[in-house]
Amino acid sequence: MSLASDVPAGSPRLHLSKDVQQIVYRLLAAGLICLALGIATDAFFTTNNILNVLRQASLLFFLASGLTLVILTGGLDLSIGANIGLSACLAATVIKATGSPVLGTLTGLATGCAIGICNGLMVAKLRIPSFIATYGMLWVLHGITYYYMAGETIHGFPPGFRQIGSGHFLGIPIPVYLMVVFLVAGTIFAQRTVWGQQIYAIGANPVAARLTGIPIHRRLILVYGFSGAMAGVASIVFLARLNSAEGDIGEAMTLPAIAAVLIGGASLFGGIGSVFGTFIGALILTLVLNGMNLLAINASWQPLVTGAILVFAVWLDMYGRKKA
Amino acid sequence: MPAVPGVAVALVGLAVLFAIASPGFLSPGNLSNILVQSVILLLLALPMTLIIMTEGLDLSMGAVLTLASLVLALIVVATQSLVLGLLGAIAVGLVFGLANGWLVAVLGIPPFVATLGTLGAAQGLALIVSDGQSVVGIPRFVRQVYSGEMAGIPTPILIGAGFYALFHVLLYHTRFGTYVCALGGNRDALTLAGVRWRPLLIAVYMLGGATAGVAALLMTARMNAGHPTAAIGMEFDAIAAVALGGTSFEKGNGWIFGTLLGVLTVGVLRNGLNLMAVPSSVQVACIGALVIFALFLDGMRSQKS
Amino acid sequence: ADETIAVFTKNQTNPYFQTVRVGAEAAAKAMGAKVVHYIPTKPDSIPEQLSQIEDVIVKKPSAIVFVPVDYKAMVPGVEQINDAKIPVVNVTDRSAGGKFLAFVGADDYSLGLETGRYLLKEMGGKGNVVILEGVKGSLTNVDRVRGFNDALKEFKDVKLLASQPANYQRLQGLQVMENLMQSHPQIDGVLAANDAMAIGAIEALDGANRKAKVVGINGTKEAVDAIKSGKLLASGDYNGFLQGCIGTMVAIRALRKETIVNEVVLKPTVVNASNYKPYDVPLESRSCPSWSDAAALSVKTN
Amino acid sequence: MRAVMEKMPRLEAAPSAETPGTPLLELRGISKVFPGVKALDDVSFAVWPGEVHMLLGENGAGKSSLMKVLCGAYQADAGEYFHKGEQVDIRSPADARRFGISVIFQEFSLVPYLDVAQNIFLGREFPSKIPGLLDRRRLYREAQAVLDLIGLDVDPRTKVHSLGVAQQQMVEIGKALSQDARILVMDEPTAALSDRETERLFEVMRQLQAKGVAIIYISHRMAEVFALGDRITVLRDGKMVGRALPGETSPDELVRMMVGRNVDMSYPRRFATELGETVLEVKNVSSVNGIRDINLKVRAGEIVGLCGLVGSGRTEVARAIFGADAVTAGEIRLFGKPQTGGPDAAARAGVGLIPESRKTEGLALIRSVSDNLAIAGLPKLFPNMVFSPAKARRSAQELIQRLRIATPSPRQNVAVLSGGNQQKVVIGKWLAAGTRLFIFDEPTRGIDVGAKSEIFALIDQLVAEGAAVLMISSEQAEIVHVCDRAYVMRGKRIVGELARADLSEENIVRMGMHDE
Ligand SMILES: Nc1ncnc2c1ncn2[C@@H]1O[C@H](COP(=O)(O)OP(=O)(O)OP(=O)(O)O)[C@@H](O)[C@H]1O
Ligand SMILES: Nc1ncnc2c1ncn2[C@@H]1O[C@H](COP(=O)(O)OP(=O)(O)OP(=O)(O)O)[C@@H](O)[C@H]1O
Ligand SMILES: [Mg+2]
Ligand SMILES: [Mg+2]
Repeated sequence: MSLASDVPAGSPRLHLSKDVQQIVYRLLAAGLICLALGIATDAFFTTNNILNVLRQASLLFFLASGLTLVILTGGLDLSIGANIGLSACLAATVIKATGSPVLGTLTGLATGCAIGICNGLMVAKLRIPSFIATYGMLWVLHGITYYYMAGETIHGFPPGFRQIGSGHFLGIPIPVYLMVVFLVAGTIFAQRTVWGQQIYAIGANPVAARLTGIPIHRRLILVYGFSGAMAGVASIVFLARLNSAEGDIGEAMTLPAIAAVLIGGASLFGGIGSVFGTFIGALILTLVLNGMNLLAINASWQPLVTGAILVFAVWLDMYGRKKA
Repeated sequence: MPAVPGVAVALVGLAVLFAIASPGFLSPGNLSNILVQSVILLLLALPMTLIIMTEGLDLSMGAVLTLASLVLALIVVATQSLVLGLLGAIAVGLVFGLANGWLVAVLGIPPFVATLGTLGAAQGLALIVSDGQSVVGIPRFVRQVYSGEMAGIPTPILIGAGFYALFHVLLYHTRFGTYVCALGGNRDALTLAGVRWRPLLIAVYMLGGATAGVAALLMTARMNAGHPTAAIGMEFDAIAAVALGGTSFEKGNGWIFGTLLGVLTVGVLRNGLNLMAVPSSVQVACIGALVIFALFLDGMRSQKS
Repeated sequence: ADETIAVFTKNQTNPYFQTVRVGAEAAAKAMGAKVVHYIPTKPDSIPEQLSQIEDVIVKKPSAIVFVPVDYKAMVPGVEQINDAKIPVVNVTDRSAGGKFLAFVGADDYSLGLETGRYLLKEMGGKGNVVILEGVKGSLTNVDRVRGFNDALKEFKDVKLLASQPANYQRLQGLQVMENLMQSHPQIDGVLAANDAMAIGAIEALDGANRKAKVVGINGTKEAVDAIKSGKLLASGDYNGFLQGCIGTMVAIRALRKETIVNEVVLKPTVVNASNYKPYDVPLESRSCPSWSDAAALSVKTN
Repeated sequence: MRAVMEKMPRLEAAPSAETPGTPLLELRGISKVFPGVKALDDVSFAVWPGEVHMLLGENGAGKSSLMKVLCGAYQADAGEYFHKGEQVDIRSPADARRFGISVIFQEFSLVPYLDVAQNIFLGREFPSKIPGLLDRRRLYREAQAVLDLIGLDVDPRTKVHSLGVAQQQMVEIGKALSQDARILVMDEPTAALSDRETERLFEVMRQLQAKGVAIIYISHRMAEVFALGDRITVLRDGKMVGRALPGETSPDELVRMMVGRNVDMSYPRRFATELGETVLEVKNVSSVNGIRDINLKVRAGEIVGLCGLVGSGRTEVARAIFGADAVTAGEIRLFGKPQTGGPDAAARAGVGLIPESRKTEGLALIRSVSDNLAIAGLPKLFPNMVFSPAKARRSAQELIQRLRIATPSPRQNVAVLSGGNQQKVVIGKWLAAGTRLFIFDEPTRGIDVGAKSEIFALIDQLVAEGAAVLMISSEQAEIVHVCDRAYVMRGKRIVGELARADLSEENIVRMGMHDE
């Protein structure tokens, strides 16, 4: 049974605007940070800086958007960072060896996707808890990547390829377009397709979902495969932006990606969350880094400030949604 | 728990494998090595088991350990008193535990995010109090805590055994333990039984903090220094050991002996691979494969029943 | 001979340590010994390196070539090696305690100082600079940044705009640089505590069509390429290959009761457009110097 | 059911007058509003020592809410409490315990990974002589005593998550009984129980009553009302609509009070005369969950019952047919084709399973009524895979009306629906899925009398349209009334088949209980 205080209950009067309200409250947290930064430094509210923040958020968002679906099913994918590392290194090798960015891109995407599908198989078919399956996968991938790269880097890619990461179109960076595409596609997939609904249902109650005839194995494999493929996408944009691949490039991104999803309002227990929320989460994390750099906050203080803002942003979002 | 859990199979299998492959493995010295090396991780994994049983998570543990270790080092260097230093370290742990518990239980912030936030805070404070430098000049008697012996048994093993016993009793023989299980399994059941769950949940996180404080003593004694990045990321090892031991992330399904086995399995694996001089990149992959394998066994079993 | 040399390095991710390992292997191969590497699976992990020492002592290698993950925190580990009576050579970071056959290294402080000086000189002693720091709290970072700052003190007309952490990560180097460019319209120089961040910063500058002189540290292959193409001004190097070579040679010679040196402090080299040639050779095809050349670098000889 | 009732002596009604002195506990003017629902509206309610007070009402009438207010789990928006005539405050379950109130909740309040004994004594652990520690031997001793009292044959060290629904319900009962309560609230305690457990429970109730315990009893089973009740209170739409004494009223009158109109409780059926193709054929099937050599057949246009005692293996048969448990031997044919896949394959073939545990197996509690109703029918409703929330809500709206689900809106969170309405949602989700073979496992658990006959009418209509039904029910009366024929199970096997003509409660009991 549930006690009244713990149950989010909807009132019919607010229903029409409830979804909108949730978005508003989520944006509020990001908005407040923007406002504070805008007041603190003139450099913040410039077109350049906004585009800059968006472009920086895009990499994190690619990773986090795939992860959102995994978390919606009540799982977790800890291997995405390591996945980026291996996908990028293989893609880079192929580009170097064949001179063809297309082949390289395909390699990166395929590697990412294959790793994701392995995760999915382990979680769905072998029934290994996702935390462990992907944690194990993380180590396996690191091992392979370190062995393969032996501390070296691969760098120098064709300019055409590099457009994906550092090019502009109509003054707006290409990764930002890509981000919008994935934001829209991800939102439509999650909210407006049968598969998306089934993914929510699996996260909300896997037992009930199975007994409702949802093919949970296939959906789980799909979701992990998708998360892996998004890591592949991130690895390609990464290569294109940084013009270089090394084994540990993704390592520092796993935790922020999970954080972005959770700041975006998702629950680790599944069934709650949205791709748009994740976008806001990625934005908040990026804004915090941007702000600290703009204000040149002392390096020692940065983890502390980040932590405090994180907790505050999530609290605000939750508080707001409780009110809504 | 299944009759023979995967983690036990993995542990025994590895031990046999290494005993055959590497002559030094079964020497008393090496076995005591493995145990001693596992103690700090065990001290984090024990409370982590309880926290995970409440459907929680504590990502701040490694950073809190680090901060506590620095505070301990600073206090010991200043006062030459081990007791004061330890109290300081435990106090740091308790304060962070309280903060974690308060964020999770009272403000209702998801544990992952809440403790990620305090992780940042602890890491930042560690950098600030140490100015990014190691703290050295730790007196000899602190080192004794790690390298000393009692009745021929290394002190860390005694401490580890003591804490294991403590947590075992706490979980299975006290009210607190029963309630920990209920916190994850069905919080409403506690409320209906007239038990206030929020203070309990806070207590669980504080217990984690305090134990991290004790682990900080061992860590400081081991390094003979306080270091601002010493235990960063250790919480993930602890979480993995707990999961390896068969504790699940939902519904308060935990097993403290499994955690012990999980910690030992990781210890044996790393030690054995080092003895066999397996290259680091292959070691990394082996750790991953083992972790998957152990849980795969459990998965197979649960599929059958 | 059948000596086994255990080589301890800090991580598998930093190309610098790869050069140390390759150097050690080259030396061992030349002298007919065997090398086994011990690298923490988690980069720069103090507890892990301590555990590895304990595990290795069980195996009793002939000698150890040791790069401490942290020069202070690893002292108990060194003492354990001493207690086990295994000869050990200290490479790269000078350990704060323990007994060593020899120290072979270059210190991060002078590396930072020299590299910083070079950039500031090239800037004509004036302009605005930013520092990209490595992992806060890691020893290399502390010393390199201290070196940068001391170099800055020598050039009164150079203004330090910001000193921000990018954790030795390429992506963060890029992003932090992008952010810094937003609030600072004029940046003339970038002091990065490693090459990855330096190259990230260059990408950021390129992306914004801005120019600044950038220096990094480590003298990696990638940095040399960037120097060749004129994108990177210079990279400080303390020659990991040579350190690996000499450290291992000392260890083996000591085992064979040959003469050794007990202190080799390599002078940092600032690799730039005029002197990059020797660095442009693939690692595998480099070879260790002869013992007499190596001994000539020593500060004191036994 | 009826067999049990007849064996039982009529209880002595303790106080017989309309107002027999000071009540033990009295609630006055209780109101409770949830967003969109006025769950309780100025309700007054009183219990006297030694009586069994029946609380009746439709699904969603507010019975459970009233009890939660009574035990402090909910805070009333308005109202007063009187204990033995003195005004008191009950703000939390802890307060309620002090007044000797103990509750058997409709939704279980058990902790899955604690064992039976720990659950029974949760919050009341026994300290041992060593301070801080627990006396575990005493715990299991006392727990065994409680289990003996309620006649539950399980090891007190069993973790409750491994128990079936019925056993969990018994543990829940044991938990409440062990509290030395002076006021005992039982919210549909027998909904999950079969006759044997029910009988045992009634015995215990009689003993408690003799000791002067006041019992508040909520049930949708009319027979129980008259067999047990000393006094009746009826709620409708959150309001108190009537009080009655069992001797002075009739089932029809009570139902009229509850529903506000006449309801036919006889479940009329047009029994099948012509049957269609064989939709389900089970041949010599055994499954991982222990059922052995199961043979059965269901044809389009018929309702087939599956009866037996708790633990006889009915649920396992249902799960095996649906592909939820792996089959170890034998063959299952659905619509003529062998079924080898999992539940998804079965669902695609046109089978729907209404599981026995709505909370754990039937509903996504964090999602809305509309989401839950749509989930099984997604592929049918949206054949081109494009999901439209508006269309899903419209379809949900239809089902809400068809099944009379009491919810303020399709967007309401399903967790806050009343028990019976949740059950209707579980049934409803298959109606949108184009299902042709329904497997109902205790479909009417917790459903009120009015709704029950509506659901049976619905089933009748489905069958008339060519669907087939396999129905498991612990209420044998239902099976007898509704089924064309029935299989009886015992000890994980099918021990017999009863044709329509032989279908009677006696026959079922005789077959199912034989040589136990
Ligand atoms: N926590 C809550 N939040 C919102 N609405 C609630 C909550 N609890 C109950 N309700 C609503 O209050 C009404 C009364 O519910 P209650 O559970 O008391 O019904 P009931 O009489 O016990 O029905 P049933 O016989 O089906 O169990 C229902 O409409 C239900 O949806
Ligand atoms: N002989 C027994 N005594 C007690 N419990 C039993 C016995 N046999 C089975 N059980 C347990 O009873 C629970 C419910 O039984 P099961 O689901 O097999 O039968 P069922 O006929 O579907 O019963 P139900 O009336 O609950 O639907 C299961 O958890 C099972 O393990
Ligand atoms: Mg109810
Ligand atoms: Mg059943």
